[in-house]
Amino acid sequence: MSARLQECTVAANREVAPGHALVTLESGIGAAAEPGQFVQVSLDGVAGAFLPRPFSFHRAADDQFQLLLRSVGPGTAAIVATRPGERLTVLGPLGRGFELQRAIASGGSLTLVGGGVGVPPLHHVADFVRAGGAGSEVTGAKIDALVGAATAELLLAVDDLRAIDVDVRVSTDDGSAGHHGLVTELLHDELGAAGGADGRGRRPGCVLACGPHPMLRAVAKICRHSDVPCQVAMEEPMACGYGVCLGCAIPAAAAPDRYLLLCKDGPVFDAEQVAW
Amino acid sequence: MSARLQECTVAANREVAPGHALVTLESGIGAAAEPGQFVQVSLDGVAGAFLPRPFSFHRAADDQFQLLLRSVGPGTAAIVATRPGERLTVLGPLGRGFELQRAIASGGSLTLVGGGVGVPPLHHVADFVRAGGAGSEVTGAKIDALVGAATAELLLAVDDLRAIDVDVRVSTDDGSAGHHGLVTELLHDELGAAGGADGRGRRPGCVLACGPHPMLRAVAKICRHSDVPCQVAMEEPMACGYGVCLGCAIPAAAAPDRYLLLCKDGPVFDAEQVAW
Amino acid sequence: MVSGDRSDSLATSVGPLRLRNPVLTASGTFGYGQEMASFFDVAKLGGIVTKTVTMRPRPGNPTPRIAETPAGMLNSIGLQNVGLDGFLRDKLPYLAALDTVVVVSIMASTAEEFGELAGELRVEGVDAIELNLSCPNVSYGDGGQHVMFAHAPELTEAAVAAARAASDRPIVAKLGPDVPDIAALGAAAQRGGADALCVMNTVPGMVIDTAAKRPVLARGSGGLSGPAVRPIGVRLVYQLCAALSLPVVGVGGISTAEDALQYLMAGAHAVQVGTASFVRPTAAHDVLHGLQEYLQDEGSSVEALIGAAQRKGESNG
Amino acid sequence: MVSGDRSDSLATSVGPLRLRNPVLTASGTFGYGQEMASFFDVAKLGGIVTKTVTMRPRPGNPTPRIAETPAGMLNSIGLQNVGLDGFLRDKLPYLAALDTVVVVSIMASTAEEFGELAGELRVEGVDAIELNLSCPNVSYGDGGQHVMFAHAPELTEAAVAAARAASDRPIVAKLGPDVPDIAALGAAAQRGGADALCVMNTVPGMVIDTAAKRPVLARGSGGLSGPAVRPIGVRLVYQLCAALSLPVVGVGGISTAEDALQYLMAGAHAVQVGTASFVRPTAAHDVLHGLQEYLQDEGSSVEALIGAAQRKGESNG
Ligand SMILES: Cc1cc2nc3c(=O)[nH]c(=O)nc-3n(C[C@H](O)[C@H](O)[C@H](O)COP(=O)(O)OP(=O)(O)OC[C@H]3O[C@@H](n4cnc5c(N)ncnc54)[C@H](O)[C@@H]3O)c2cc1C
Ligand SMILES: Cc1cc2nc3c(=O)[nH]c(=O)nc-3n(C[C@H](O)[C@H](O)[C@H](O)COP(=O)(O)OP(=O)(O)OC[C@H]3O[C@@H](n4cnc5c(N)ncnc54)[C@H](O)[C@@H]3O)c2cc1C
Ligand SMILES: Cc1cc2nc3c(=O)[nH]c(=O)nc-3n(C[C@H](O)[C@H](O)[C@H](O)COP(=O)(O)O)c2cc1C
Ligand SMILES: Cc1cc2nc3c(=O)[nH]c(=O)nc-3n(C[C@H](O)[C@H](O)[C@H](O)COP(=O)(O)O)c2cc1C
Ligand code: FES
Ligand code: FES
Repeated sequence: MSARLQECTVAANREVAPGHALVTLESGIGAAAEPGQFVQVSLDGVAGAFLPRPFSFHRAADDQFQLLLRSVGPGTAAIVATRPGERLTVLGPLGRGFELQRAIASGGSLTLVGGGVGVPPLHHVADFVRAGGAGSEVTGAKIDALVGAATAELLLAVDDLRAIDVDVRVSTDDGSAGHHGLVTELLHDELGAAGGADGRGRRPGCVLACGPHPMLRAVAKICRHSDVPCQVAMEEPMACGYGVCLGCAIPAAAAPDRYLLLCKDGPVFDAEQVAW
Repeated sequence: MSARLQECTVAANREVAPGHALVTLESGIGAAAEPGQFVQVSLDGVAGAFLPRPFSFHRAADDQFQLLLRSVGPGTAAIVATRPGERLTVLGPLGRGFELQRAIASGGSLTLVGGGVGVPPLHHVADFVRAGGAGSEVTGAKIDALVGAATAELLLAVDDLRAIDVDVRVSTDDGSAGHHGLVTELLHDELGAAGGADGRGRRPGCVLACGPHPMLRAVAKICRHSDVPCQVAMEEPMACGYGVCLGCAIPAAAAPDRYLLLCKDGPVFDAEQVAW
Repeated sequence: MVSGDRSDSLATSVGPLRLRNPVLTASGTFGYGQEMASFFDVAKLGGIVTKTVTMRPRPGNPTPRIAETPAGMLNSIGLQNVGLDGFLRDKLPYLAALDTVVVVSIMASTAEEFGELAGELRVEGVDAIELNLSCPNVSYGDGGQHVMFAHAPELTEAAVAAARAASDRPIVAKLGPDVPDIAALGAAAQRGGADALCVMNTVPGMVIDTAAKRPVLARGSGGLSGPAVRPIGVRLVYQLCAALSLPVVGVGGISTAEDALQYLMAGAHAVQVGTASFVRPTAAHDVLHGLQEYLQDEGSSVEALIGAAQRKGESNG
Repeated sequence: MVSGDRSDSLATSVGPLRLRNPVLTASGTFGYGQEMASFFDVAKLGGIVTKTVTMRPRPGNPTPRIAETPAGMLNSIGLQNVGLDGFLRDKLPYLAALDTVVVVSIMASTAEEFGELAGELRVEGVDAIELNLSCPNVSYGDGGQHVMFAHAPELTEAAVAAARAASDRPIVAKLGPDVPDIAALGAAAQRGGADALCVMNTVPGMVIDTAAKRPVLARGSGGLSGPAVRPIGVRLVYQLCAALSLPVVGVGGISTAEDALQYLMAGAHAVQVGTASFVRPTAAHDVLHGLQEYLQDEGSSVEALIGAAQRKGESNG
């Protein structure tokens, strides 16, 4: 399960939304990957992308894995521009993923909450569970997903999720699809506005979330309020990605001056571990 | 005639020898270009190619120009890898080219001496003369070319030169084509081993040379010995390319601590101007 | 004026020097202005700083003088310049006729000579004097002593004081990066009577040609510039502005408006664009244009941005 | 041993410390060795320098601690480490069992404390001590005085002398770049009894987040490392080796064998690979492998290359 450094060939690369690419890489790196884990992609030859760039697995099989990424700067732009046959140097799998056994053991369904390019690790969760990766007894577990984006065309992976029997509700900032507002409002609604009580007769066993920091903070708060276990996949500037530079510190809930390492202790944390 | 900064579209790019590309750029920059002048190609987005890279014109027309270049490092590799439709930022035309009027006015034929990727500016000379760029009365002037390379497959533009009625003799370091040895040996032979006397009844009006520094030094020496005028297109690390950084200094023959600027006073110099 | 209604939002001042916008060019990277006129209207800039002028013409250092480095370059030009007389005769008239601020950079090997040069430059068309106290590419001192003015507070103070005494023009002291405590040098310049500081000159560096087993530059070492060193310059400006009241001009690795904003927010009252002009001759123009757009979008002004990133009340310990 | 017949051509020594090859890892970029073992056989390296150890555990600085820069990065980790006891208990046993040289980096806020730490490290498995006199990311002095040891010759000398007195291990003094005269610091370390110098630590720098109008790093400034600063490190090594007889370990921006050769030819007896490991965890291994190939092709040896680019007899004026 330890990380490998590998030159991977781009098998496919297609635009799935404006500025978003789904990149398929030929590699065995994904074989042992758990949802929530990530890879570091080296972009040595690209000016302005000196450090490797981290991306969650979107889907992982024995001989291929997929990244779903948004072009936001020189590094992501270079990856989005790759063509089949080109090669990328990738290190992975890295970090600690979602504790799916625990999430599922706690009973009930899983609720995935994803904002923007926070969707990939959650898609990996659903894909992994359906494929029996979390144990065949839970392969058919109920999975809900709340997916938010700025506009309808930026909602990611919704069809893919529905195709594997995930119950998806969406929200958009501009109201162009689904709920007009924040994805956390959908969650609030789902867990019951009053907190303990359950708005719609459903109570997820666990909430798994990934997205911008303010979104995760809100998700953590809603879950705590509703007493639902919550795991979050976070982001933080990283250098090495494997625990030696100590750059990716996240303040721990336990003590204000104790730090968790995003790349080693995370990127997935129990929401209660983090000092929000 | 002053230089322009322009984003140019790559119209074509093909490999003409192993590691060598002939790149056609759509641009009006070449319209006023004189043989021996050059362009600076910006490679901003390429790590390891911070400064722009200088290249001679290989061929220049009103709406297109061509570069012939060899991949030797990150900058040239990036240009060689461009595909039609991509864009490159180019500054040009820059510098002072060959003084063709003077070369031709001195009577007799032109002898071009090119080593390796020194061929492009000489090809431009021949192309320019044949097209009447140096004045229609000399369009049919006799032009000889001595072209040297490491191996036969690296001899550049020989067919193109022959196609425009240039008399080409070649040399290779490994003897795989033409004279087995240095191109300067061909020149020595051509100008007559004894110096003043003329080995084959021919005496060029002027020698125009481009290639590695040691080759140019040897050419200058042979020409001086034979009392044949000689113009050389030189290289030197450059930053700006247009005369303000003062980085591209070349010691002048006139005084040991006086410098010529490669990018402004050159890249073509009368061989007598340079302190070899 | 750059154009448009909001152009006064670009206005700034560096001590007594009023600039219509904060974008100047860095000494040694823009010639004497004229060379650049074919690329854009150089008079639109906040100001032009000349290549450093010395009392007598200098031929400069042996060649090679340039080496590329990751995201930067080394130079060891060695202050090749036309000398004071050549400058006054051949270069100044063009500059003086431009409707923008002209800053003449000077360098000397003694404090007295700084004074002499500054005195000679009390002429029409010279709006300010920048003292190059920090060029890494020349030797210092008449007696061959190898100490850089900007390495020693007392030398800095003396050079500034000599120029101050000889000139009524605003005096800008240009410092270098390789000191433990930049504020001590800034304070020395202030004591000498400087109106402003300029930070930073190039960082001494070397590249070795491993095939030839010798330094690439004929002179051995040179000065590192370009984006690679930008974080060093921003830090120095931040430190100076936190410690002193003297206005600072920021320079080092600026090639976009975003880079210029970093310097302004660190506390600089104006910026200079250097090496970027080699990569793109319109760099200074593009930085100015980008700043203008930014200010329009933000509805802000240069003066409001200066020092915006200085964290008040928090110790940097 | 790296493999092959010519592996002795890689051998070098740093004062009394004999290394089977000149490639070490830089403090703070290779953890305590164990973290890297899954990427390659770390015992093949010339040596491993640990993350700096302090007397008591340190939590490190607030976050963000990392910012990318052109061809480099800033860090303000703030010496987060497990402390002396944690190191001896949890980290040293793994290192001690490796068949390679283990250099323990230490840092203290007073000279006496350097002595104490060095004394405590007279234990099995510790082959040498590197004194981190130049970390830009912490405050110095018990009384909150903000002077870095490597900024003042007398502090450097005192820290080295204290460690020297307390330990029989080779003492390497690690210096920083932001001084006008590196040789003065090197000479001070030599007077204190250092066996070798290590140059350089990171260069103080800052990046400003212009959207948030504050420095990216929570602490404000941090240390610049990576290829961007390599020319600065090569120059410092060259200067030190020209001025002093003490062996120097070169560090700063090394990510290929070619980069390591620059340092060796400048005069370094060994090199350390730092930030490059973040880009490619096998970087140190790759540098070593590349050096080995180079030496085979050239039929040369590390010892023959050391200082090859020092130009004898030519003044650097
Ligand atoms: C564990 C992890 C998993 C990730 N998974 C994905 C994914 O599956 N798909 C995807 O599109 N992106 C993902 N990201 C974010 C992705 O790494 C960044 O978008 C990328 O590094 C930006 O690189 P760039 O060179 O294109 O842009 P840059 O120029 O580096 O940055 C552009 C903008 O993005 C911000 N940014 C850069 N890096 C980060 C970061 N690590 N965290 C937060 N903001 C950042 C910058 O501040 C800047 O505003 C992930 C990040 C982490 C830490
Ligand atoms: C006026 C002029 C005209 C030129 N015309 C052509 C041309 O028509 N076709 C062509 O293929 N090349 C030409 N060159 C050379 C070309 O500019 C270099 O090959 C190119 O800059 C190398 O860039 P790089 O990033 O690929 O390699 P780098 O990594 O920059 O360099 C690779 C190798 O080439 C050497 N090198 C780099 N730049 C120069 C230079 N300016 N002079 C000499 N050696 C250098 C380096 O020392 C190194 O060994 C010309 C150079 C000049 C100055
Ligand atoms: C080729 C070159 C020549 C320079 N000449 C001078 C000079 O004559 N006087 C001076 O004060 N600074 C000189 N500098 C330093 C610049 O003015 C500037 O301080 C430095 O390059 C950092 O800014 P930059 O990174 O934007 O280039 C020179 C820099 C370069 C690159
Ligand atoms: C994230 C990080 C942490 C570092 N921690 C230490 C440290 O604990 N002690 C130390 O002496 N140097 C430390 N350094 C400095 C490096 O050892 C090295 O001197 C510097 O980074 C320059 O080398 P490089 O460019 O190869 O990284 C650290 C550098 C980085 C990037
Ligand atoms: S990114 Fe280096 S420790 Fe996490
Ligand atoms: S390259 Fe700048 S002056 Fe010639």
